[in-house]
Amino acid sequence: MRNEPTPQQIAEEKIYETFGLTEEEYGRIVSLMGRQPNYTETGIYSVMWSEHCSYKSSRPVLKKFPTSGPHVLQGPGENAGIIDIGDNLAVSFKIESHNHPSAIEPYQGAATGVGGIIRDVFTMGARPIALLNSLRFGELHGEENVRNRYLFSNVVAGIAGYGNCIGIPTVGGEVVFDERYRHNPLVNAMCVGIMTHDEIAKGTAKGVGNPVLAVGARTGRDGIHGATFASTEDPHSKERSAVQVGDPFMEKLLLEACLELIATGAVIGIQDMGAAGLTSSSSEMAARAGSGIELDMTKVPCREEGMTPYEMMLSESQERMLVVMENGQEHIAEEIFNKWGLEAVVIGRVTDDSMLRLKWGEETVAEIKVSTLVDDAPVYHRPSARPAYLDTTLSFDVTSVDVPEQLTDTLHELLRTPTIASKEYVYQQYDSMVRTSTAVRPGSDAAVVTIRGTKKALAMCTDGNGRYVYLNPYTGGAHTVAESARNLVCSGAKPMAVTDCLNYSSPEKPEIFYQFEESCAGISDACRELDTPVISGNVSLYNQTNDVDIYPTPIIGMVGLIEDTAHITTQSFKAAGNKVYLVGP
Amino acid sequence: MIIARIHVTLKQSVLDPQGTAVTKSLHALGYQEVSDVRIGKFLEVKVDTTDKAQANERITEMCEKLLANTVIETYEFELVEA
Amino acid sequence: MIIARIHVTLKQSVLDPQGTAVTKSLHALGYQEVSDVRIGKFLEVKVDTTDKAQANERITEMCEKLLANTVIETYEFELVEA
Amino acid sequence: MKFAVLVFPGSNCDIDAVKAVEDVLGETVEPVWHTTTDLSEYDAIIVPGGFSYGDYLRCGAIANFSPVMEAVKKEAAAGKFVIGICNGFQILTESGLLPGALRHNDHLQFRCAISPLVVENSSTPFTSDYAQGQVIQIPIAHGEGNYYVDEDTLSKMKANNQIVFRYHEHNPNGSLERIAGVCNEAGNVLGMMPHPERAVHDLLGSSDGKALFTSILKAWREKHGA
Ligand SMILES: Nc1ncnc2c1ncn2[C@@H]1O[C@H](COP(=O)(O)OP(=O)(O)O)[C@@H](O)[C@H]1O
Repeated sequence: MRNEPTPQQIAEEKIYETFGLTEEEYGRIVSLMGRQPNYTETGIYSVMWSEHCSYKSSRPVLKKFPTSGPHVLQGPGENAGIIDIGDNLAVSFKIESHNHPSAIEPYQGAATGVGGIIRDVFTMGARPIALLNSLRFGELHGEENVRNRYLFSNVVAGIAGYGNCIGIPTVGGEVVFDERYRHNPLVNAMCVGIMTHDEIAKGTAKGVGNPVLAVGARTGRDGIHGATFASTEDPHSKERSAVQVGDPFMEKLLLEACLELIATGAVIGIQDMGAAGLTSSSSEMAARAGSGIELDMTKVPCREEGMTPYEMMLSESQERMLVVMENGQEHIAEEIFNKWGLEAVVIGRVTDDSMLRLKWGEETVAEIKVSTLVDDAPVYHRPSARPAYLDTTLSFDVTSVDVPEQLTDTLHELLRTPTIASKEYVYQQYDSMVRTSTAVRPGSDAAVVTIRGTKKALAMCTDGNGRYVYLNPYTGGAHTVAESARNLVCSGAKPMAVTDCLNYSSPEKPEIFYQFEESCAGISDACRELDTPVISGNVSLYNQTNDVDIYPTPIIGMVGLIEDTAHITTQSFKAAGNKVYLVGP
Repeated sequence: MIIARIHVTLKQSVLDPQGTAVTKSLHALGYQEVSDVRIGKFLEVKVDTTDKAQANERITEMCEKLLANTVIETYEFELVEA
Repeated sequence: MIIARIHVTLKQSVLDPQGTAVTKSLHALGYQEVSDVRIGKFLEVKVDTTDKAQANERITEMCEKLLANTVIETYEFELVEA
Repeated sequence: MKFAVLVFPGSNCDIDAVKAVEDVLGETVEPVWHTTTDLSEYDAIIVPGGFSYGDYLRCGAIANFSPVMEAVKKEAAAGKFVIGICNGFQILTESGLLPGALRHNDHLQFRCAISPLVVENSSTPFTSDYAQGQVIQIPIAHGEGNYYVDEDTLSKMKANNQIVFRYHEHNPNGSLERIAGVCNEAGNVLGMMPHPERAVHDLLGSSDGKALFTSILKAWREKHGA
């Protein structure tokens, strides 16, 4: 029935290479399985072992981040991290990249990036209360930069389109323009949510016999191989089924339905079907619980006809979630989802044999030990080499630069550059006020969002300085954290915790890996020093085209607590005659 | 004067959230016979020329560059003399 | 199965902000010959019937009620057998 | 006094409207799901902002066919106060309760900002706590707020004093004659693109929206001798 290559063909014709698996990785799969994987299984391994899902190059470096603290309720490893802010309240947040999809289809790429990060936060049981972003594009002015302008305006429109429609205020972010990002724009989106301690949900599949439900949108052939595609060099050269289109209206319904469902207490586990969709959600949920999952693929609600198990497992259709309910409580999900006009369909059960098993009616179409997908994914200790250019940049004497004669002109020139100029063009397109809790809107150092029923408020910001990190990876990394912390402090907040999005070129180049390692060391040390543990994050590698590497661009998203709204401070001068101080070392 | 009547529609495999919402709404209104709705754009571009071949070429260019997003949309047009 | 191909456009008397913006962009791109752009919607509605007369009536209703806002828009459609 | 705030799939300023009524007036306010068919127990109905049905097809078009809208029409005819804010305004024009239509902003972008408005008619139940001609600061947040109405209707509306708010000096969306809010002939149904419920606390940047809510309560009390 399915016109797919046989296991032998996959081995002999090295079809696995088109999935992004190396010969060595394929060999490892065969030995873990004790047989040759079939087409569906090869697809599943390829996405789970992709850089995007497995963090195979970055894991050893990420391990060094400080991730715990008395106020950390959930560190890295879940859909999003969680911190305690007192009064039985908890805050969940995470940042994520959508760089490659945005390079191809800027509006939808950015929109679905926002949609994905919102799901990561509400699957934790949190109500999303704010969005932020961090963007990088090539230069704006001039004939040769038409495409940069197109990318810029459409990314901004896409972020606005999704966030405004779903009704979560976009309260902050940053934009930098530099030639280095011409072919590889960066689109990182962050979401912050709030909940009470008892509302915290997790992505686990526990309890033999418990039903597994697919909820939300139907599965189509969108973005098949998106996860592996996100990790390969040239996004344009890869074959792809279709660009994913975001449906913020669907997500609004999904958000309300999921929060209502979680509040019933009948949910065992819940996870977003993000990159690598059903594959990563089912295997990660099973892995966290040490259980197995059996799915009947004929039950998966599909948008298109004739979809194969392979396509269903790899589809990246948006606005879907996987939910494990207590046995016998399925009807609760069905009722709530029906009320919101959505589907909740039982597609499988939790098992105790640690296998991810896919059935097509009676036929078993894939059978993989869950731990081999998650724990046995390869880890690469990439070679690292100090780039030669650092000799020049680090010994550069700043005082050797002549002071311009017409400082006023220089100042005007600086103020005119798009990176420094006002970003009102961007943020006036974002609804920054919906939910009527935004006390400090975009345009100040950090945004401030009040918490109804308390005197508390949260301050939040995103920061990155790729050029600085390029010039001095360690100090640049540390500086990024310090900048975020300063922004929060200036708004009246105590910095609490960090989420990071690590955007770099190919980790297979030793000089790039050096930048990666060193800047992460700088981030780690600064986070330790400032007592702001890393509670979540995301890595985006291979941001290069031909010989142009982006600047190493770690983005820090930081959240701080303001105990009393009376302490909120803003950037602007308040009145004539007020004294101005310069403070610092 | 030539008028180009241009239809821009989403590629078949691309999700059409608008079409889905309208289908549901038509069902709710009692139009059960509606099985699918796809929503696209219709553009009428007035061009100051009488040279059809040239208009054809220029309109194709405009579609490729601006009027359609060929990553997710397809377009077709006809030229009508006005 | 019948497919209704529906065009919904702004009335002539109503200024079309999208069309105006696209005209400007086309001029900026060097298409000086473009004198006017009007942008409307193109809907393809699949109807499960073979009765053309009935389809005609039902589609008209759908347009009047939902698919067009007759305060500012007009519509026209053709039925195609599929 | 009892307020209803309608909730359509995709509404997202419903909570904000509820909070505004609670905080400014302390009167009873309930969110009402779009499938409700009887609104007779409420004295005022707020059709809130947001993106009902994703604003797909046209803003407010699909919501207009929700069951609750029949009840809104009935209560409006009975003289109850109905106010549509942003998406709510779009829904009320789609339903025919208010004249005109809202097109894409002339610059085609979504626009969010605090926008100065002029109170053009302070004798409605929604504006009596403002001074005639007062300039107030109220947030806008919309992509399709460009008001249109044909000439004949416009002159009738003017004769009947139905233009309630105009944007002050700067026109943020291309709206005909800078119109930001209009009411029906009877004066008990108001639609406006700006969001008064977002301007009820100094922390939010303005509290000029409060008077709109207090006006409604005052009008209701006068009507009921309370
Ligand atoms: N740069 C990072 N710093 C800390 N934790 C990270 C980082 N990148 C990823 N993680 C953690 O690794 C886990 C897997 O992340 P990811 O694959 O991005 O999740 P998702 O399934 O939502 O795509 C997450 O819990 C995330 O918090």
